[in-house]
Amino acid sequence: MSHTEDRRQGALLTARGIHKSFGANHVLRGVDLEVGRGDVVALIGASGSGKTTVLRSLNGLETPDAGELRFDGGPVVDFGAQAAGQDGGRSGRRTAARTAKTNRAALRDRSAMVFQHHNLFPHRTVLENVIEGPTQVQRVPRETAVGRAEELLARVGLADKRDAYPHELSGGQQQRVGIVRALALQPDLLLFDEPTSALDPELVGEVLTVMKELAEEGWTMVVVTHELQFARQVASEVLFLDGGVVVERGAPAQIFTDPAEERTRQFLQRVLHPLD
Amino acid sequence: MSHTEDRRQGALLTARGIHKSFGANHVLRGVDLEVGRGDVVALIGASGSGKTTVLRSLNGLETPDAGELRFDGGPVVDFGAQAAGQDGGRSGRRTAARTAKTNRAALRDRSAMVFQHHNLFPHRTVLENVIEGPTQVQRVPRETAVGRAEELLARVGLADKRDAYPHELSGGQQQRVGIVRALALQPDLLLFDEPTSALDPELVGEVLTVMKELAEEGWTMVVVTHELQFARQVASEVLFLDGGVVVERGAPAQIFTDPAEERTRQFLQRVLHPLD
Amino acid sequence: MDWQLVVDSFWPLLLGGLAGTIPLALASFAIGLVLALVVALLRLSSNPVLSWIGRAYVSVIRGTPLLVQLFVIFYGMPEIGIRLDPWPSAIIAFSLNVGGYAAEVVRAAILSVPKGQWEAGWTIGMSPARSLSRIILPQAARVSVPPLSNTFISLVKDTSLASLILVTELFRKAQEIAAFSSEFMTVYLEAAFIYWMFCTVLAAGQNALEKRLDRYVAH
Amino acid sequence: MDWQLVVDSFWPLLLGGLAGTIPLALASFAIGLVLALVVALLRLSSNPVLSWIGRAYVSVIRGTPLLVQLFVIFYGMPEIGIRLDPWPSAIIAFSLNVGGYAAEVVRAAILSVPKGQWEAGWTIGMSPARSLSRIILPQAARVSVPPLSNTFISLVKDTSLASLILVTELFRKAQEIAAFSSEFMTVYLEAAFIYWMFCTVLAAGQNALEKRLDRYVAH
Amino acid sequence: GCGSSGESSGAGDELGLSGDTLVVATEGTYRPFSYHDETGELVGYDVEVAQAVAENLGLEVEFQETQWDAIFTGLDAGRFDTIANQVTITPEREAKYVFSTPYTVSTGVLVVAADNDDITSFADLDGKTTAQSLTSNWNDLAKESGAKVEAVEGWAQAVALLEQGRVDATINDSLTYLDYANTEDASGIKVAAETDEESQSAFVVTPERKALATAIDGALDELQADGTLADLGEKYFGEDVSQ
Ligand SMILES: Nc1ncnc2c1ncn2[C@@H]1O[C@H](COP(=O)(O)OP(=O)(O)OP(=O)(O)O)[C@@H](O)[C@H]1O
Ligand SMILES: Nc1ncnc2c1ncn2[C@@H]1O[C@H](COP(=O)(O)OP(=O)(O)OP(=O)(O)O)[C@@H](O)[C@H]1O
Ligand SMILES: [Mg+2]
Ligand SMILES: [Mg+2]
Repeated sequence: MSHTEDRRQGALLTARGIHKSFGANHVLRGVDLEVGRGDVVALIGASGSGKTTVLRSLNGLETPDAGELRFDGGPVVDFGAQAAGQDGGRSGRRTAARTAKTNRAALRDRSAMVFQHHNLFPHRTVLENVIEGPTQVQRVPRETAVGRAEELLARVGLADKRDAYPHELSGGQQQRVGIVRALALQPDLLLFDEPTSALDPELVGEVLTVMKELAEEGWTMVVVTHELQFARQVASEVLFLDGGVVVERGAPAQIFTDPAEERTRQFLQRVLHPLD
Repeated sequence: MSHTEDRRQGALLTARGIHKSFGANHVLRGVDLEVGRGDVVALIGASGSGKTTVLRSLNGLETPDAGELRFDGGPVVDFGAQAAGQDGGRSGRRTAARTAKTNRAALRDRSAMVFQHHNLFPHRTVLENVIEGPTQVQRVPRETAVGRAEELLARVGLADKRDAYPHELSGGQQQRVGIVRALALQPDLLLFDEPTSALDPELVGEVLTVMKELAEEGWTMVVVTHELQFARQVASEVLFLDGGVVVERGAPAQIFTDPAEERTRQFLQRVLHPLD
Repeated sequence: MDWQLVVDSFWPLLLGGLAGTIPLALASFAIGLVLALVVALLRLSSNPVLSWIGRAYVSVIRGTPLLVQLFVIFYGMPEIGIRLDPWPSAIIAFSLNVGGYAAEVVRAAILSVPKGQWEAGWTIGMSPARSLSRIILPQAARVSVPPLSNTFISLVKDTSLASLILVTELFRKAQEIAAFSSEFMTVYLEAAFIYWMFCTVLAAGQNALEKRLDRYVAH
Repeated sequence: MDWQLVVDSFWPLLLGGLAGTIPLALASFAIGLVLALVVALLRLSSNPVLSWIGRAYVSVIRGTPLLVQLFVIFYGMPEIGIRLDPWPSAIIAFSLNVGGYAAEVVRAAILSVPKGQWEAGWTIGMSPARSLSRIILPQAARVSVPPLSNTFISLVKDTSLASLILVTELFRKAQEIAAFSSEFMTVYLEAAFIYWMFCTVLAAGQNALEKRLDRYVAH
Repeated sequence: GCGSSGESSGAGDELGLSGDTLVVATEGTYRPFSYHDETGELVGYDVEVAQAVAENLGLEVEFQETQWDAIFTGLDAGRFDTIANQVTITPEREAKYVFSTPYTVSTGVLVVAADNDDITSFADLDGKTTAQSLTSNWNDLAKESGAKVEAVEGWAQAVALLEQGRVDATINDSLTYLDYANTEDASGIKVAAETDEESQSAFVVTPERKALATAIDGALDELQADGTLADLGEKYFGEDVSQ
């Protein structure tokens, strides 16, 4: 791919002190994150530890209560400001709301997301799913969008499914279409939320293989996953999340063979050797 | 357990030439199966290969189109007879229908099933879920049933959850209650349909551990599973199903290290090494 | 607006509601629900004749005006020798009507309970009838509260037709007062307000019931 | 049964249905649906004032008798200087009514579309309005066909009340013929049969529509 | 309860009644003939005439109130013995039912809005719109005069339509108009013309109950003779309306 080279330099995304509560449930308690161009960051951790919430904070699906995000050397999106605004009476609240809205959209437009349950549009064909974003939002001419979509579908081995509806595909095929739909937006950052955990085991491979290829091509990716084998082989950095905090981070080789923290060790033990 | 000894002798269940179609979809194409007392039979195979359908045929949730089942040296339940009855005009059909009904109930009363999605009764507490079968169907006095239920719950570490509702439990806890509900029926045969595949990875262990203990106590079990590690450690026999036929059967050591069939080898490769 | 009239007619109207509308609606709804369950089971039956009977019943009840149904029960039945008093006639007619509408709700609610619940019932040894009563219906109840309360609210208003067969209820009272005073607009608005009060109380009851039934269901 | 009367009155009744009942129901339903969407969005709004307006509207429409709503539009509005002809009055009143009932259906249907669909729309850059129109509503449509067709069937029968505000439709025709011949039972039964025919055709249409919309949805 | 009350054999048996009760259907919403007063009691000219007739015959009277739509159906079904609700004698009805001698004789009035000077006779109705209740025979008169008829529930709605200028006229019983003019504010409407022809209202029974009609005839004769009918007319209309 032509843009491979210019992806490998500088921090694309920096997150600092991200906090998020749902009601009384303080889910994220100050998460820091740095993603360089071309990095593949794997987020692992137990259910409920906040992995999904971190990911969703990166593309504006959740608005953090505090913390800041910075994209590609651009302006700092400061969620603390918003929290301050909340004390600032009515007009303060309004400004804060407006800012939050702009911030969320700015975040979202740099990234694309692949969901655990694909979330394909069931009433549209595979092709229509893929070109929906480019044609409806990015105003790419339909011709161009279709051309690109077909190219991408061919790359993941689904050229012949362009006119199928999502429910006519297997789980693995659906997830691959989900990936293509994300790629078609030409984002700077790809976000994956357990893209294989709802799949039958023998279909996991076909999706992971596509993701591995993307990593090799230099796409920047943040991947929430339980596939520790994949994280080990593909990730440039692994973050272990527990109780809304990044407990440990490091190269996969270190985390998996010699975790510094007891909590990490226990988690890995439970997942890798459930019967012991 | 007191009944451990008398479980280890003779074939408890024999199935011969089981066929089953759903409409035009010929799902089972002559499945043979023998389960000895105290055996743990693991059924593995790709999605759609018919594993669940085999299991459901064993407890009457599906009525096979042809084949025979024999329980514990009892009378042969011949599903072929029923097919014959279908040609035999009205009264033939009626007799066949009656026979099928008796057969199904007979099968069901010897076994108990643990489902993939637990299927606990959401409007009843844990305890009520467990004693429902004994008190409502088997006419065990409530006192006795509660006593047994509490014993079983304690054994799987859920003594303190007896008055909780299912939605207040974690996935792993729900599955353990499902197992207790099955055990409370004191069946001859336990059937498991992928009891861990809907669980978060770090919760898989707690369920598999309970199942392993049951196997060690001598319960007779048929387990559909994708947990090859578990099958390897616990099963006395592994059956690989493909396209509605048992392609290969044997001891776990043999199947996993040296499969005789190419199809078995491919399947194991895909599941165990998805990224290669 | 003639406020004196509004004040004077409030009690007679409310009384018409409390002594006519509400008991009529409650009795018909209770009986109608039982009927609805029977019809829903007919419709769900694998026996084509039974299922056809269920479908035909629903089709006729829902496809024809309630007014005609009332007419047939009250004025038509005597021609085949069955003569009932106004109240029994009204309760029968409204129950049959509720039975037709609620049958669809009950049927949908039964179908909405996951198949796995039937299967769990089967595996622990239950007969279909026992599974239905102990496992399926309690869960179907939760799902059917909102649509059934719609049926009930419609019923409350539909009971105004009972005046055709000599039952005195809220709306009939309103007509009487309107005929006397010629202020039909005022009186009808007042009656509407009382209907609205009844419905609001019902809606509150519905919410409470939903909350109660939600207790043991995941969110 | 006076068969000559049945034969003689069939065409006038059917005509009353085709020229009155059906166009009135169709027009009111179309306008009412648009209104229902607006009200459903109000109710779903996070703005408490808007959501209160939506709730109040639904509460009033569903809590008060349709007859009074018709009277207010037709006999009441002139008192504040708005005098509409019978047909426009009827269409407005029935549309407002449908709007209240269908709003709940539309709201439930929108809520029934998995949240992930909104999120997928968001991640590919869509505004909420665009997500609604291109992603959510097409899926909500499938879910709302059965309850909406119930609303429509009720509407068809409710249009009989339009006769109260001088619109001639099927039921008014029946009343005229019955008043003239004094054979109320016969004529009303015949009218009921024609309503039932209309409803049966509608139900068939509903089935066809459901099949069409099922095309691209998993089973 | 409805219909069958007492077991004691009496005057009712010979008339084909079950027991000693005369069951009379009436609308209860047709002022001043049949309506509920401030106290909620059923009163009105027709109601009191029916009571007087029953008393004369030695019968209990029981009123059943229902809408016009149901009133003849109920008579056919044997739910009521007779109707006291200004049922006008028409040839169509005479073909099906048996009438007593009339107890109300009245004319019809053509009522228009107070500021309407275009309509001064029934002939002027040609091409105009009138509001009529379908229950009355004035309906036919309006049609014969060439008017387009809009059907309304009752007198009050007809007046509202007139005052709102939505119809040009309404034809109704002069007695109804008089009562309205006496009790309500009738400044918005006026009488434009009156019919020459009189209409007659009577009790109506099914043909099997011919004996009952004959008995009612006898009772009405006596009530006429002893001045009861005239008194009732005075009470409700300020004049005798029975002949
Ligand atoms: N929209 C929400 N409203 C309320 N609570 C929420 C919401 N989203 C998440 N939570 C809660 O936040 C906590 C973290 O959730 P999150 O989904 O981020 O965990 P996770 O690490 O992704 O877990 P899993 O592996 O199960 O996906 C959980 O306790 C969850 O219940
Ligand atoms: N009730 C049914 N009606 C129609 N087809 C069915 C039914 N149950 C199963 N099938 C079909 O039968 C085939 C085998 O299904 P089965 O559930 O037994 O497979 P499985 O091996 O358990 O797969 P999985 O691993 O996905 O659970 C599939 O093609 C499935 O679609
Ligand atoms: Mg998650
Ligand atoms: Mg299965």
